[in-house]
This record gives sequence, structure tokens and C-alpha cells, in this order.
Amino acid sequence: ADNQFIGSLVYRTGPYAPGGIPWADGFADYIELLNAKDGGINGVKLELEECDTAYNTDKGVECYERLKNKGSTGMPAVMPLSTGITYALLDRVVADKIPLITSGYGRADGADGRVFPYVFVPPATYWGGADIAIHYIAGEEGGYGNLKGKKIALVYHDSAYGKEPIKTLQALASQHGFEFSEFPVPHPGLEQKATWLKIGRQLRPDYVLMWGWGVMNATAIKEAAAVGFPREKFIGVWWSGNDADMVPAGDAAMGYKSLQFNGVGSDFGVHQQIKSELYAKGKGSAKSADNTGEVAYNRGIQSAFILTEALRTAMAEFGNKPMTGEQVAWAMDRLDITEARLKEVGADGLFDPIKLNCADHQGKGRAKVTQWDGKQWQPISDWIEPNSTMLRAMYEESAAQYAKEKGITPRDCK
Amino acid sequence: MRIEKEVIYIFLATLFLMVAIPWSVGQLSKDIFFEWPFFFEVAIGGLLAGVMYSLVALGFVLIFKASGVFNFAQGAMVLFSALTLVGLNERGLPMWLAIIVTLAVMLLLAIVIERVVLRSLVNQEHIILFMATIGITYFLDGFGQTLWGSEVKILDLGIPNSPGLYFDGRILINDFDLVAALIAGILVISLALFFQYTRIGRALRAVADDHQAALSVGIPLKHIWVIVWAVAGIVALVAGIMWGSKLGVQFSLALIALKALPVLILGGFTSVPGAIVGGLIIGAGEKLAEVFVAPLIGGGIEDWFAYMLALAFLVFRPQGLFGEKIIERV
Amino acid sequence: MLYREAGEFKSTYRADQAILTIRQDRWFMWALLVVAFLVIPLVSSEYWLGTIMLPFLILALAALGLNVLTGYAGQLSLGTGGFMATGAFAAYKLATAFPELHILVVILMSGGITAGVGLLFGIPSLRIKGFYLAVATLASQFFLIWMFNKFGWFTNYSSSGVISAPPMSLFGDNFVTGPYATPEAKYLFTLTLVVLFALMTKNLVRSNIGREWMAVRDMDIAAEIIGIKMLPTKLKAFGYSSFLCGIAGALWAFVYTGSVEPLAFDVNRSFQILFMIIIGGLGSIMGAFLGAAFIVLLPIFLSNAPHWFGLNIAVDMISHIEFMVFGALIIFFLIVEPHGLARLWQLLKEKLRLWPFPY
Amino acid sequence: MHERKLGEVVLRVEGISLSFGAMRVLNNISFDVRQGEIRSIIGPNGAGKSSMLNVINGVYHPQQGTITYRGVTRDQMKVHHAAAQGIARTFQNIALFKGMSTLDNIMTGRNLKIKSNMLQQAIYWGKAQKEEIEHRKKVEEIIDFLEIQAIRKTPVGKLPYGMQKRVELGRALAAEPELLLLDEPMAGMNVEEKEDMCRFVLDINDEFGTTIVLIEHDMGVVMDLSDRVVVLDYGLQLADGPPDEVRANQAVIDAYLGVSN
Amino acid sequence: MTENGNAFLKINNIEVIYDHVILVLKGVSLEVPQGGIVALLGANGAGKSTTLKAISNLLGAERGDVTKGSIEYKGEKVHDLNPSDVVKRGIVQVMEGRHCFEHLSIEENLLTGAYTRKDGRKAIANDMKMVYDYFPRLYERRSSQAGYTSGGEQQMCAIGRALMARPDMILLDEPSMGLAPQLVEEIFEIVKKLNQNEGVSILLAEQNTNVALRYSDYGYIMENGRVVMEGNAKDLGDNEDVKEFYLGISTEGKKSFRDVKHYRRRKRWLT
Ligand SMILES: Nc1ncnc2c1ncn2[C@@H]1O[C@H](COP(=O)(O)OP(=O)(O)OP(=O)(O)O)[C@@H](O)[C@H]1O
Ligand SMILES: Nc1ncnc2c1ncn2[C@@H]1O[C@H](COP(=O)(O)OP(=O)(O)OP(=O)(O)O)[C@@H](O)[C@H]1O
Ligand SMILES: [Mg+2]
Ligand SMILES: [Mg+2]
Repeated sequence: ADNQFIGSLVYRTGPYAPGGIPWADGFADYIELLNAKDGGINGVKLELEECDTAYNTDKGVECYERLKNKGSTGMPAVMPLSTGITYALLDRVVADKIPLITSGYGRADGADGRVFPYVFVPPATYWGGADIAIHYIAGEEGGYGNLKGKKIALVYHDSAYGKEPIKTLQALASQHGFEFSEFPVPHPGLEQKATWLKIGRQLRPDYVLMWGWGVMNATAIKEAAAVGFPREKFIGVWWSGNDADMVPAGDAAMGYKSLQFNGVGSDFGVHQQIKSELYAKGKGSAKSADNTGEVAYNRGIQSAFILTEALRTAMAEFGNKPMTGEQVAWAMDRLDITEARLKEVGADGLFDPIKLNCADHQGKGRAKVTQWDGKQWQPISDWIEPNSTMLRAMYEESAAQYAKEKGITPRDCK
Repeated sequence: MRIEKEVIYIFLATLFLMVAIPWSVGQLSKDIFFEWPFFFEVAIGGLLAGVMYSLVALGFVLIFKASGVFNFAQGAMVLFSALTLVGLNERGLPMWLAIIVTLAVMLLLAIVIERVVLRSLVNQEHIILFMATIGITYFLDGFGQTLWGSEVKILDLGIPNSPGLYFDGRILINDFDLVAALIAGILVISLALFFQYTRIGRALRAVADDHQAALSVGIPLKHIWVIVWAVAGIVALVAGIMWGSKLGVQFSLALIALKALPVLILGGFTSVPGAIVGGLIIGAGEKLAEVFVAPLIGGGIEDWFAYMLALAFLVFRPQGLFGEKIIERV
Repeated sequence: MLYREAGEFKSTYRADQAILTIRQDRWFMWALLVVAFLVIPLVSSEYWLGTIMLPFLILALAALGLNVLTGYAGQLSLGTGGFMATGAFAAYKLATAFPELHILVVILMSGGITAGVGLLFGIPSLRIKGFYLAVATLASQFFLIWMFNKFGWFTNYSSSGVISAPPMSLFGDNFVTGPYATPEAKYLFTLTLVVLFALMTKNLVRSNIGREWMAVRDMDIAAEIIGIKMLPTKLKAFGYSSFLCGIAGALWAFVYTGSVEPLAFDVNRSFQILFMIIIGGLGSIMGAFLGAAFIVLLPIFLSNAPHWFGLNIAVDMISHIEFMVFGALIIFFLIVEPHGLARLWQLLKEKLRLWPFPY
Repeated sequence: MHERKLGEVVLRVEGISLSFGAMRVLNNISFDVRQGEIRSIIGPNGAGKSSMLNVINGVYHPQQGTITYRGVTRDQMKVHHAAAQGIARTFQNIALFKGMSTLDNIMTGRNLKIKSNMLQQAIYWGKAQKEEIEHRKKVEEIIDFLEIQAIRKTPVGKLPYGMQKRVELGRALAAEPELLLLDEPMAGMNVEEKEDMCRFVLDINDEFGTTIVLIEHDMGVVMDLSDRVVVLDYGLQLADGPPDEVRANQAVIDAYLGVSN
Repeated sequence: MTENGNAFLKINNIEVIYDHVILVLKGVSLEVPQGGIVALLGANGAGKSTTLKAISNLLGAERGDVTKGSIEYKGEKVHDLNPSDVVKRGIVQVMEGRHCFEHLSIEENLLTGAYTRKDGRKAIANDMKMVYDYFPRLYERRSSQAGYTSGGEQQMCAIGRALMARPDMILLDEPSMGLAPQLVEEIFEIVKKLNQNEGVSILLAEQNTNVALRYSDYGYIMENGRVVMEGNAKDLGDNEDVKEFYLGISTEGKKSFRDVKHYRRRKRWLT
């Protein structure tokens, strides 16, 4: 029988490898788990091929092009794991009819499925993340009303990625009356002394948010410690919440918080299965079973899970055989991962249910807040839902501008 | 070392501007918070950060001074030495032994580089040698990661990283930075003495001027190069240890080379003390600019500002503050 | 003795000053062009055209630009990425502000704007030389990228600071940008531009201005004594070089990726292009192409090779090995011929000319 | 000794003093150069001869003194102005463009005469090409004159020393100068080559009427060729006059020539 | 030089290729006896410098290679040694075109010449004094950077630097180039003195044939990468061809440079 080809763009090397390796491991392990446990999906075996991008856009594009026609039906979806690669693929996936799934990165306005039929952004976007962070802070302060006059700063990687939340935060600042200030950190962010002197010794904000990346995260946390900024008031987005970033920061990271759009730790059914089906038989891809609870690893599982669920949905419609990208896109438009389904695979509490439709390519967009206890992340909140009416309007506005520039006529989603 | 008058003038002017610009911007703009203790805090923080750059720049200077080679691989050497050190340590060697073994590895590396690369490229143009060191960079990046993996590793030598408050608690200085500055200072002084007072020092400068003529008077290029690259390797290790304890040992360490470049040109490619002075000026300059000027234009200017600052110095002294004058005669 | 010049006599200076004076070379070049324009688009897969040939051509164009500046005029520069970004952003602003402009006009104008920026950053070269200049040009690199990142105007205030190319066609339905442009159309469009600019560059370097550049490169003080004015000559090099780099940047953003963020033109891009011209051969048109081929194709080849040989190696291992082999090959080629692949090619021809005798 | 008629003064150097820091290189030097003459400057090593040429050329700026060229006294001059005024030069330490062929080196000498602009050159059609061919003709004449046809396309870096000197002369000639400054054109040559070089110098002088200032350590050459000789001695002007007179000057013998000459 | 059995330096049929393709020396053999002064004459591009560089092993730096033949010094094969070891064996070359270290002062230049010596500071200081005695001009300019000194001063510096190594054998490549006439004589006097007092052997490539033949014992004439003639200096000086082409003396005696004929048939030993 034909196998279902799955191409995976990973970065196991290069400056960002510490965060990329666990993701790639999680992704691969979940795929292998399905193969080991059920012989793939509905009897169609999954055939995974990785391509290392080193987080480099040129290489990423090359990987995509190399993998996209492999297997009997080509790559069913691409998850580039990098904002730069995402942008470089936007045009290509439309022509190739391959869904581009960016979980928690990429273009936030990809949530508007009318303009971006091939882009999917579940489970969350940066804009939603920004809103969730403020929501959480409001909770800490005893309600949105108390945000008035508070100072909230954003430290961000000075790139397309880092700038994503600014508009949202500005909007929220004017809405709730807090004072918002931004602190760009030039790539790669090895030196942040000036930034932190400004923040910690001069501005002295009530909260600091961080949209950091790679080595910038650890440096920021260390510098925050060096100027004595309380880590409890320092909240990073999910890409600033990898275990790998906390390690070099050492004790300084204690108390630091981070948003996560997935659960943390390895006390979930799916982890048990991975351990027993793979690691117990010496087949896992991570160094050891101990690494299977890292957030980036769980995120890898999540991406694999979303993809395989889409494949399942597609097969239900088109039959049990390898699916094409177009078929998976069709399925993504109807993806419905319910609480019950999560329970079934042993991922309840690990992931949030996702329900997409033709116009909404994001879903609820919820995330949790977690805190680093020196060894691992501890969840300190339940799923927080962002203000979807406000965000939806922003997505649509931004997507409309893109559509105008690109001369795209948004599809009709009746 | 002779210090020319011009250098002193430039230096004083810099000092003046570094105080005057933040002060006046602070007076003129409502957005900029200027207060003397804070100013000194930023300035001192900057100076100390600059010393950390100097540590990396030193490695460049050593090799350039001794062979006229612009060693692109210095950043990779920093990464490689730190990776080796931590890797050995993780595999159970006590830290002191790991350091010794790493030093041996760096010596070995120097020997290999001399044998394989430099020997075959004697007397070639600088840019060719530069390109060869790029080859070395790629090789080391790949090799280091093959041996030790790409995951981030912790390097903890127990250097404190706590905020220390000085001057009645009005000025905050990081202890780690002080330790780093001390180490860099010792390194620079010993290297400067080495260059100034040994026969080898003179030979190194001769080699940098003219490989072929150096050979003709019997200077053994082979040994010289091994010595210099080994010393640069040691300097890389020190930089790797300092930066590694700050950032964790990971691939990104190689990127600090880019922060060292403005330091290098400002101080002059050929001057060991220049690396320190350059580091101080760049460090203080970029931090002051970032804190007291950048908010007016959007922030995040540190990187290009360091380069622009260096460029401004070059306009007055094309060879950097302490670099050797470019001789042009017909 | 198949390859030789004996027996070919040139009776006019015009013939002697032609680009290729040896008949076999001319045949070779025509054959190459036929292959490039006809054979490759016919036989290549989409992957080859869109992922390998396209970036290769565009980077070769940028390398050509840098080679004018560094290889011919001797001004070492690490600002290429910044200039490419300038081209890309200029093209974006032009195309969005004046949607009726033809793509060729957009691209040429963005080259022109980049040339202007290049001139500005070329001024310090009057005083600063060698590696000092190289590091100083990094100032422009970092500054330009920062600027495009910082000011929303450049990206029409897109929240992420990313620009994307509107679909534009050469004529009628022949789109060369946007999602519906075929790889063949993109390839042929780029190839035509690159060939034209390569020819133009060749013309320049064999004319007076080219000689002036080389004179400045080889010994600037002597050049000045024989009457070459430093400022205009160096600035012309900066201007023309950044013109080409700007066009390369515009093509990169519009034709190749369609959507870029400024980081696509970060300092690594500058280094990459500098590597190309050194490996390919400084001061050689051919070198820019050979170097681009080496730097673009070799890593792709290396990372694909294990698959072709049916080896199953983990991707990170492949990546590491790729790095090591790539580095080792750079060193190897430099040792074999320090003056680059172009020179190696020439030596080969030299040997061929003498063949079957060794000397 | 032959008789030659000398024209009016083209270049007058008056009271030139030049120092680098504490080091006095030229001290109140004055002499003139007449139209069509071969004027030699001699003196021990480090006397300041090359520096004198550099002053005339505008490479060095003297602290004192004036230079009058064709009746115009100039102040500070940019280096490239000299060429525009018709002053060409060769160098003591060969200053050829090493990466270029002989032909290109000599063509570069004509840079001031080329009128087509960059765009025309880029298209290389019409004017630019016509011009290029025209200048190529001129350059070929020079190549024929100097008998260096065989090395036309060789990169000059690979040429033996003597050939390089000849190419350098060619480059200077290409500018069709009115005043030609030659700094030790015959150093490192054997007699035969020196003879050739002398022939060229004389022919240039005769046929093109080019005025020549010559620095040379070979006294045979200097005495045979020059109309008048200036002797410098560590910044001081020791003597100035016709060769025979200079040769007989005891101060010159002591400082420079030595007994055997 | 067969009469001298134990040649000090012996070059045997060497072939040198540049860049792997350019054949420059096509089988050159020559010998220098202990304590001899041997001149190497020849036109531009004959291969004199290449020969000297082959001996001191500096060819590698120019991508040249000795592909055939052997070079023996004091009975030991030296063509595989490093240049620095060659210097340690006592052979020092003064390179054509000066090659001073331009950023070093004259004095530092001289000191680098003594790099290989182990006989202490005092001896080195003594020799430095000797060099300064030979070239008083150098003493005056001792603290200036070599790059700024005049051509002749650099030439003196290069020669002085070689003397500082206390060599047994000096390879001089055009020592007289760019030197004032008085100094040319002086240099050769110095060479002679070194040769007589200290027994230093000299191999000399020189264009100033006149002086060269006057001071040397034996001479070789090279052309186009081959030795075309050899003999005692005196015999060579008397040879009619040599007289005409290298000494500029024809049968009619020495003539003025002004009267050189326009076109002359050049006789060559090889055609
Ligand atoms: N730019 C400079 N800086 C410092 N000193 C200089 C400079 N140019 C020349 N000198 C000094 O001036 C003196 C004269 O130099 P110059 O080159 O004019 O001598 P010269 O007469 O040409 O000697 P030679 O015959 O050896 O070439 C020398 O001692 C030299 O060191
Ligand atoms: N690096 C090189 N690469 C290629 N060819 C070279 C190189 N060096 C010298 N040659 C060639 O080798 C030949 C001999 O050169 P060499 O310098 O030995 O001559 P020479 O006898 O010393 O001449 P001169 O009197 O001019 O110094 C010349 O034809 C020269 O062009
Ligand atoms: Mg002189
Ligand atoms: Mg020679």
C-alpha cells in the first residue's frame, strides 16, 4: 500500500537549534507512535522525512521545494517553524495548493481564511497572545479597571516576528489606559544591558512582556536579574518559554513566566504511550525519555497531532489512501478537534480543542500562563481566551490590506 | 607604546561628547530621563560590557598583528573552545582538567590550521587568507557541533551574577561584569607586554608586513603561526568561558564576533591596547546612545551605532586609534 | 591541440577587443546561452528552476555587483545585504505607490535608488581602506536593515514589517511575480536581466572606467598621479555596484520569494556574497557566476547527496557534515588556486592549450 | 658635446623646503626646467630627489617655496591636477597596476583623453567603441615604439623588472605629456637595456619635444643625456649646471660621485 | 669549477615552475666554492632571481616549485628545508626589490635580521654597530619607519639586515640597484671584505656587470632559464660578446649613451 508522505522542516542545527531539536523530536515521535501503535492512520503508514533548515530562510525554501513533491501525493502540509520561511512560502503554497500550518507563529492575519485559503494558524496567534498576556495581568491586578496608569513594557526581537504584538498592545493600552512602551533588541540579542538599565533602573514598569527568540531570551532574563527586575512580573510569549532558554539563565529564571498554547510536563497519556511504544524499545528520537516533557517537545507533538487529525478528516472524505495537500486543506477548513478526541489520544489538558472553518483559520486561540520553578514549567492559570471580537476585526483589516496589495479576491465563505 | 597627540585629542573629544550629548538631550527632551547617577550607571555598565567585547576583539588583533590575517574564524574558535570545555566537563572531567585538555585541544587546532591552511597560503593576499579562515569557520562550526551536539549547555564557574549597589546604593554594577573586566585587563596587559618586550613580538610584526621577507631573514613562519594561533585559541577560550557563562554555551556564541568588529576597527587592527580602549569606547558609546538618544528615533540602534561610531573615528584616523599607519609612498 | 588560438589572426583592433577572442570560447559561450535559455527551462523540474536556478541567478547578479566594487575597484564591502534590501524596499514602495508602473521600470528604478544610497555610503571610502572599509561598510548594512525595520512607511505600516510583492506581469498574462507566475517565466525573466547586466558589466570593465577602477584597486596613489580622480571613480564603483545589488534585491523580493522581511538581507547575506566573489575570483565576471554556483549549489548538493546514495543519516548529522565538507572545500580550492575558480578555469584552458605537452 | 638649443622656462622651482616632522628633506631648493631639455637630478641616497618629484607632482606639499609651471604659480595642488596639466611620471619603486595587462596599463595612461561617459561605455556601442579603438591605435604606437609587442597581454606583475620599467614609461607616454618625470628609469638594468632605455628617452625628447626631468644613479647615463644637472645633498642644493661642470665640481665628487668616476 | 672538488653550494640541473604551468628554469647547474664570489649575470627575466630564490627556498611563497634537480649546501641537500632552516644553515638572501618591513623602524628591521642568532645581545649589538659603520645613513635614519625611507636607504637596510644574520653565504640579488655610484663601490668593497676577512661565500645576481665581474672570481651567464656561458670572471670580462652586451664596450671602445644606434641586431646565445 502507498504510504502517506510527511515532510518536516526542522532546525536541529544552527543558532536556534536548542529550541528546534525538542520540537523536531516531539513531531517525529508522535508520527512514529501512530505508526507503531496503529500502523499509521487508517492503515496508511506515515513516512516522515526531515529537512534541516538551520532556521535559515533560503534553506527553508529549498527544503520545501525539495520535499513538496515527494511521496505519492507530495507533502500534505508544510510547517516551516520560522517566520521568515513562512513569508517566503506564502505565494508558493497557493500555487502548490499545500496548506501552510503555522502554530503560534507566522502571519496572525492568516486567521482570516477568506484571504488565506492555504494558511492556518491554530491554536493561537501573537495578537491573541498579547491580549492573553494583558488579560492575565489584569487578573493579577484585580481586574481591567486597575490597569489604568500601570506601566507595561514590551521587550522584543527587532524583526517581523517581534513586532507582531505591538499593534495589539497599543490598542489595548489605549483601551485600558495603561502606559505601553517598547524596547526593541537588535538581532541576535546577545547584549541587552542598555535596554535593561532603561527598563529596570529608569522606567521601572509594573510588567514586562517579551517577544524574544533564541539566545535573546536567556540574556534578557539574566539582565532582568542583574538590574533586579522581579521575574514574577516578566512574561514571555511561547517562543520565550522554551526549557532550553531557561537552562543558561540558571537561577535567574526562577519565577519567570511564559505563555504556552500547550500543556507542560509529560504526565499525559500520549507521553505514556510514546515512552512505552518508542523509548522503551529504544526508538524515540530525543536523547532520552526525560526530554519528552519539554514544552517545545509538546509543541512538536501538537503540530504532528493537528496534521494527522487533518489527514484523518480528509481520509474520511476522500478514502483511506495518501492525501494531497489540497485534500488536507479541505480538511483543515473543517478541522474539529474535540475534548473527547483529545481524551481518546491521551492529550486532554495538553492541548486545547480546535475547531476551524472556512473563514476562521485559528480557532479559539487560547493559551495558559506557566511559571519556571527552576527545573520545569508549572501551569499557573487555566486556558485564557483572548478577546476574539476585537482580534477578528484586526485580522480582517490586516488581511484586507494584504489582499489589496496582492490583488487577491477573498473567497466566499458562505 | 608612543601615543600620538592626535589620539589624545580625539580621546578627549570623545569623552566630552559622551557626556555632553546625553546631558543636553536630557535637558531638551521630555522623553529622556537624565540624572547623573543613572548616567554613570549606564556609562559604567557600558564600559564593562565593552570589556567583554574586547575579549573577543583581542583574538582578532593577535592574529592580524602577527600575520596580517583577518581571522574570520575567531567567533567559531570561541564557540568551539567553549563547547569543548563544557563537553569534556559534562563527560565527567573535573573543570580544571577540562580546561587543561581544552587548552591542549586549542594548541592542536593551531597546529592543524598551520599545517593544512596557512602553510599553503604563505604570501597570498590578505583577502585570500581571510577567505581561508572562513573555510575554517564552517569547518569548526560543523565539527564542534558534531562532537558536542547543538543543545544549549550551562557553563557555571561560580562567578556571581548579582546586582551590586555602590556609592550609597545609587549606582548599580553587576559583579559578573567586574570579574570579566578584571580578567580581560590581566589578559591585555600580559599580551601587550609579550608583544612589546620579546623578540617574538618584533618577529610577528615583521611577518605581518611581508611573509616572504620574513622567511628570508629566517623567521620560522611555521612556529610563529602555531604560537599565535594557539595564543588566539587561549584568548578564545577565555572569551568563550566568560560569554558562555553569560549566555550558555550554544551556537549563538559564534555571533559575538560581530560585536567585536567595531571594537577592532576603532582600536586599530594591530593594537592590543587598542582592543581594550576600543571596547571601552564602543561599549560606553553604544549604551549611552541607546539609553539617552535612541528613544527619540525608535530604539534598537546599538548595533549600527557601534559601527557608525567606529566609522566616525576612522574618518579622523583611517588606521583606528592605535593601529599602524597605512604607509603609502611613491 | 583542440583548444588554441594559433591560426586565428585578428586584423582589426575591434576584433582584438572583442569579449571572447578565441573561437572555441565564443562557441562555448553561445552553447551556454542556448542551454540556459532553451534547454534548462525545458528539462528542469520546478524544483530546479524555482529553488536552485532562480536564487543562483539573483545572487550571481548581486555577486557581479559586489565584484565590480571589490574585485575591480578594490573597495572591500560588507554592505551588500543592505543594498539588496534597499532595492527590495524601493521596488515595494514603487510598486505599491504607483501600481501602474511596469515591472521593468520598477526594477530599474529601484536599482537607481539603491545606487543613490550606495553613493552616500561610498563617501567614507575616500579615506578608509581595506579591512577597515569592510568593517565600516557594516555600518551601512546594519543601519539600512534597522531603518527598514523601524519605520513603518517602508512597509506601508504592515504590523510585522514584511513586504510582499504584488502580482505583476511582463505583458498580458505573463506574470513574473505573485502566486501565479510560473517558474519558467520567473526564470527566463531573471536570466534575461542577469545576462544583460553581465554583458553591460563586462563592457564597463573593459572600457576606460573599468581600467580606472582596476588602477585604483592596484595602486591608488599611482592612479591619482596619472590623473584619475579618486572620488568620482570610487563613487561610480559604489553607485554601479549598488545599482546591481539593488536590482538583485528587488528580484529576490519580487520574483524569488514574493514576500520578505528585512532579515532576509541581514549581514549573513553580505558575507555570503562576499564569499562568492572570493571563491569565484575577484575581478572576474565569470568568477561571480562560478562563485555563486559554488556557494548556492554546493550546500544543496551536499545536503541531498546522502539521499541519492541511499544513506540514511540524521538531518542534523547531514547538516554538520555539510558544514565541514563545505569549509574543507573552500580551503581546498583556495590552496589549489588562491585566485578563485575563474582563475582555475583559465589555468585549465592554459593547460589545454599546451596539451599534450606539460609546459 | 653636442649643441642644443633650449626653450623658455616651463617649470620653475623656487625656495622649496619640505620637512617631515623634524626631518628636513628639502632645504631651499631652486632650479628651473626649460622647454625641451633633459634635466637631471642627482644626489646621494636619501638626498631628496624623489621627494622633489613628489613636490612637483603635488604628492608632497612643501612648507615653503613656490612652483611655477607654464607661468602659473600654484599653491597646493591636488594630486590628479598634475596629470591634467600635462605632467606624467614614472616611479622609483615600480607603481604599475599589477592586476592588469601591459596593454591595459598603458591604456590607463590615456584616461584623461577619454570622453565617453559611463553609460556609453556600458553599452559599448558607437562612441565608446570608436573611442576605444582610436586610443588603442595610439597605445599600439607606443607599444611598437617601446618594442614590447610580445608582452601586450601579459599581466605586468609577472614581467621581469626591466620590462616593468618599460611598461611604466609607456603608461606615462600614453598621456602625451609635456613634462615627463622619470625616477631612476634604468635601475636594475644591464648595459644593453640601459642603452635601449636611453634611446627611448632621447627619442621621446627629440620626436615629441617632451621636456624630461630625470633622476638616475648611473653617471654614464646622466652625463651623456642631460642638458643640465642639479645636485642635491641631503636637502641642500650642491650644484646646478651642465654635466661637465658638475662632474668637475669637487663638492659633488666628495658627496656623491666618489673618486672612481 | 671542476678544479674545486668540494663545492660549498652546488646546484644540480634544477627546473623551476611557477603556478604549475610556467616553466622558468630549464635545467640550471652551478657551483659556488667555499669563500668564493660568484656572479650570476643575464638579461632581464633570464631567471637569476628565480635561481637565488630556489636556493633559499623562497619560491613557495610565489607558488613556484623546484620540480627537478637538487641543491646541496655543505654536502647536505637543502631544497626540502624550510626557508628558516636554510637561514640557520647560514645562507641568507638579500631579495630583489628591497622587501623591508615597512612598519618596522630601520633598527627593528636590522634586529629581525638577527632572529636566528643565539650568540647573545652583545654580539648582535656589535654587528649592528658594524652595519651602521658601513652605512652611516642608516644610523641617521635608524628610528624612522622603513616604509618612509628612500629607495636607496631601503636597499642599504635590506643588505644590512642580511649581514646581521652572520651568514656563511650570502645570496645577493641586485645589491647595487638604486644606489649612488659611490655606494655601489662601497657595497662591493664590503662584500669583498666579508669574503676575505670572514670567509663568507657570495652568490651575486647583478645587472651592473662591470662591477660584478671586477669583484667576483667566477661568473655564469644565464639566458632564458639556462646557463649559457660560464668561466673565470677575467675570462668572461675579456669575451667579446660579453663585452658588447653586458659591458657596453664594443670593439670601438666605450661609446656615449647618446650615440646608441636605433636598431641593432641582438645576438643571443640561444635563439
Ligand atoms: N613621506 C615621508 N615621510 C617621512 N620621511 C620621508 C618621506 N618621504 C621621504 N622621506 C625621507 O626623505 C629623505 C629623502 O627621500 P627621497 O626618497 O626623496 O630620497 P632620494 O633622493 O630619492 O633617494 P634615493 O636615491 O635613495 O631614492 C629620505 O631620508 C626619506 O627617508
Ligand atoms: N611569480 C611568478 N609567476 C610567474 N612567472 C614568474 C614569476 N616570477 C618570475 N616569473 C617569470 O620568470 C622569469 C624569470 O624571472 P626572474 O625574476 O628570475 O628573472 P631575473 O633574471 O631575475 O630578471 P631581472 O633582471 O629583471 O630581475 C621571468 O620571465 C618572469 O616573468
Ligand atoms: Mg628616490
Ligand atoms: Mg631578478
